[in-house]
Amino acid sequence: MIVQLWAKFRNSLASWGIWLVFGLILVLPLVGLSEHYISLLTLSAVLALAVLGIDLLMGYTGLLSLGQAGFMAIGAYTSAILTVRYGVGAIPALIAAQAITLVTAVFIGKAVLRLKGYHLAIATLAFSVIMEQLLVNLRNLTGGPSGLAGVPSLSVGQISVTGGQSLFYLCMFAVMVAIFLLKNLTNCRVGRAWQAIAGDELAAATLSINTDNFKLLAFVISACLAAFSGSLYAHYMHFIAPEMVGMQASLNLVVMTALGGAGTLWGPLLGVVLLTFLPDFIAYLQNFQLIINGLVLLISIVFFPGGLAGLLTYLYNMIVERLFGRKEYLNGGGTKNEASSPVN
Amino acid sequence: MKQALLSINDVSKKFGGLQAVDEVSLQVQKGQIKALVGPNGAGKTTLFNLITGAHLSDQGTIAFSGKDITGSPPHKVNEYGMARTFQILRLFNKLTALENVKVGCHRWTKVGLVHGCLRTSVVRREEKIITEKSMECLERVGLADSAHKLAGNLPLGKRKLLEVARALASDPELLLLDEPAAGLNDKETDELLHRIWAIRDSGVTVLIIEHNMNLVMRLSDEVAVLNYGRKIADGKPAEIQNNPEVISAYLGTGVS
Amino acid sequence: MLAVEGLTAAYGSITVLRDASLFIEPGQIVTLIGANGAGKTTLMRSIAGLHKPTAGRVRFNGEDITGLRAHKVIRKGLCLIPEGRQLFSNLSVMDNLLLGSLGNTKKQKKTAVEARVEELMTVFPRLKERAHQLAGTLSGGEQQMLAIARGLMANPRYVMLDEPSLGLAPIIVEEVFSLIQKLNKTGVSIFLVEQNAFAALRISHRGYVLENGRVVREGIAADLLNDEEIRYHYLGGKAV
Amino acid sequence: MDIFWQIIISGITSGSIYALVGLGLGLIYNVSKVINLAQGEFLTFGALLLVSMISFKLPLIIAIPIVLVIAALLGLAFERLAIRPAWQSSTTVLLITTLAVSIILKGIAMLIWGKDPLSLPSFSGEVPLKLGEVVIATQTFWVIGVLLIVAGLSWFFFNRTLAGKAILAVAENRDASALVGINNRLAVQVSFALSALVGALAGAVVTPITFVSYDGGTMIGLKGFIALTLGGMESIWGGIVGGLILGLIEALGAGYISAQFKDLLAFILLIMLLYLRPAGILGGALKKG
Repeated sequence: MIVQLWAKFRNSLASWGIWLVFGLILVLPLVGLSEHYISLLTLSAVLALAVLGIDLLMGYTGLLSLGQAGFMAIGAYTSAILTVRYGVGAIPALIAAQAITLVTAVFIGKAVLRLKGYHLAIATLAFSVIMEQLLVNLRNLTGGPSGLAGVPSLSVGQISVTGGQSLFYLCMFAVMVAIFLLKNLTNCRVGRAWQAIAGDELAAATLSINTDNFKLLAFVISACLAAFSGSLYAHYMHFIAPEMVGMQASLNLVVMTALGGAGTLWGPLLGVVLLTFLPDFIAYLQNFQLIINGLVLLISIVFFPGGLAGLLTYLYNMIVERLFGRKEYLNGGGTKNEASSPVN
Repeated sequence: MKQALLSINDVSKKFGGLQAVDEVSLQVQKGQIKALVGPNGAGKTTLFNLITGAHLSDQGTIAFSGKDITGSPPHKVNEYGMARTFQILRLFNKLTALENVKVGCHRWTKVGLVHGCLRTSVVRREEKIITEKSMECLERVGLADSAHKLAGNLPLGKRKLLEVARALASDPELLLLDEPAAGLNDKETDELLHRIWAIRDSGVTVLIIEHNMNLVMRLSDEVAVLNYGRKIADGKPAEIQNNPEVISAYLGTGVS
Repeated sequence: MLAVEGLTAAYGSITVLRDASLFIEPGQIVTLIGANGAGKTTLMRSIAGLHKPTAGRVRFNGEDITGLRAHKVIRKGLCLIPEGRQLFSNLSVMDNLLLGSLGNTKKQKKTAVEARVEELMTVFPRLKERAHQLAGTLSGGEQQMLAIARGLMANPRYVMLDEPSLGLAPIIVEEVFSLIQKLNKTGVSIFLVEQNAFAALRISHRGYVLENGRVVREGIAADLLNDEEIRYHYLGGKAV
Repeated sequence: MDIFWQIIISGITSGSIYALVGLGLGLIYNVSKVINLAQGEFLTFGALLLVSMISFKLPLIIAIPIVLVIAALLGLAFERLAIRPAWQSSTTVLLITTLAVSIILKGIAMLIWGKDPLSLPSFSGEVPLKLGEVVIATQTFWVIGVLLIVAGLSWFFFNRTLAGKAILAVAENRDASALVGINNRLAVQVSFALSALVGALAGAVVTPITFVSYDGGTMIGLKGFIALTLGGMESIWGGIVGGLILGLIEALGAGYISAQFKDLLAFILLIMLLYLRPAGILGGALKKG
């Protein structure tokens, strides 16, 4: 009886837990969290959108893309250029950014998705570098290496989201909507098709899944999320420069995703928050920051291929086992890492 | 003579210097169980790959239900109504058994991006049907109680059956099984025999590659034998058993 | 003597070999037959050190070599010629042979290696003609010969062959089998896995039947050869 | 015409560096199927270590061997501490593992040498050589010379020694190489050590030409990756061929089109090539050896 109740509770916890955490974060400003931390949380939320896009590619569809910041750049710069240089409103600019991203992503996706593994990684990384170079060199449009300053605050009609709490709530809302939509999507036919492609592309194809189309779909959605993140980023910083959305940023986004644990929607969010807050918490160790970042990543990826999400799931299962004296796994029958294919 | 469900005409495939399939013609009639046998390396799996579009043939045509499907990509072949299993298993190991079978339902389900994102009632209805259908397919192969285990963690016998269930979920007219009994013990093999019969009785035509001749002889209506990429015999099981060419292909020519 | 005691091997959570025991006495040819997926290849890979068994022992000339890695097993004088040849197809025939000499018990002098190459070239005259061709350009039969020759470069006392007749034309298969017999006459013990069961049993002293990872039959080759049961398993029914 | 030759020489110079980085990457990739995103850091370490050695007033002839030994040890430690624990993992995990190592190495470099770019005097004087109107810095000969020597030694190693052939054997088929008695683990270690050594050597000779700072390796590492992809990942020589081609194209683009867009050109070229001929220039035509 208790076990059954527990099982029920656990299942609902698994599906509602993430909203519970969001709820807790949402009340933080009300109980007096400092501006500084609110700002960091807002930044995490902005980056989380791009990271969710990578997770969709890397965790669900099994495609390693190192070019995500290239799409962030399209979003950020379209928003910045239209609002700063042409006085377009933030929302129309954001929509224009999405449209441009959509078209670009379809073209780039069609070109690079024929590639696999390392080739796909280098091709997408090349896209990111090309974007960065274009931003540096098209000075008249982008302001060159010194970037574009004076990006206005986000405004909807007459209501301006000037920053602080309002921007925080807006970005949190955006992330929650993204999570909601992605959660639904990954739990239906479309998401299963992606996971099937990640598992075994040929097998997926022999089950009627048009793998080219589904890979392109994931790529485009991922790009649009990144561009959205980029637009918000420009408005959040009021400033945008090439290296903020360059190759290094692409790599950082992948690091956040992998560190958090690709293939779960909540894991990568942990990665974002950790890598956004870590530099702040260990500011006095500034000189060691790169080393610490690298070590954290190395240890988590080597020893917990599931990232932080994998580690937490493991600990959770262990505690459940201790408390209730029985094996109980969220997915039944062992951890995911044990799965391996037989050869004979 | 009635039209064959699957009709292969003079199909050939060469890999480098190796003629893997050499001008093979083969018919599968609707409603029968046909077996494809032959020693290792005889080209049976290659033939499967040619039929299902995993490889392109060098020459020859393949027709399914009277329609020329030569050169169709794998996802089209499944849409036309053929589903297959693999000799070296290709399950989605990180998904549960049930989820694996649900992927198999892709062929006849429709939900797209918008509905999927919003989880509308259309999605919920379809998911309900998918889940029911998938559970039914798992039951048909006797895997209902493993539904929530990860595919990668199931023992070999169950994994083989899971691939069959996944293929069945796409509601195929023709099911291609690549060595389903390899690695099974006698009891499991016997069980498999009955399950394949049941699948045939439900209206699905079966083309099966199998090494276990004992199983093949009991199971199939017709047997075709490949050796060195060529078809050397095709007919009723009893005829095949007494065909001298087949015996020598199997037992080997005497070397003393 | 090569003895396998209660060997169990698995891939991930899937056990493919269960408590298998068998032995090969010096100077014998022993054949292991069984259906695809019965675990024959896994058994050989486990003995040769390519796969770590989960339980059981492998003893070679009295020494426990269980779990020893492959490059050390070959140095004990126990050689596996793997399924599908596994040649270095981008290297020349000669280079393949020279690399084979790395498996010798002791480091060989250059002259000794060259002498061994010469010796094998006389056994396999076609390899001599093609010594400087890339191994990948050889025909199937020549590749099998090269695979065997490469294995023999290490002067092994025991040779395991996994499906040496796979994909070869019948006339070449006969050649391979007579070669195995010749090799055996020079004192090399042979452990053979073959699809071509009857041809293999005909040249063997003893045989084993593997089913679902278990050894289900063993005996004198001639007895197995005349066994209705075996025919039954390989051709189905008793009609033959 | 003089401009043309000037461009060709500068292309070959930077191409030589890309070639050395690409060779190291290709060696590791072929033996262990890992793309090492920390390859550029080997170069940084080679350069910065040499700067320190020279500041201790060590002569080049002693300083460079010391740098190379340290680099080789670094490669070994890398393999042992990061790659081997992750050995069974997926491509993605291995790639991110090397990314993590590159971050750590950058952190260490920053800690030791600070953030400022450092440089060295040319090995054989600052007076450039003049051939007609073409001006050639003496360090250029060092760079090209090192590439020639490394390429020559590699050719000898892989074509004339059994150890080299054993490494090619491991690259082609790990089961078979173990069965003939090759210690695969040792081969992987050797490939990391050699690769780090070649990278550090490239760093050492390039320092007098450019400034090197703690994070300068990333871009060069990437260029090496492009070089390898251009030339063909499956060939030991792919990196060298691709590196020289990349250097020449960059120089020609910078000279005749626009200096601003030289990096752009390289990456666009890469995407086009991947689209048209994913196996690279050498792919299929000329394989390992």
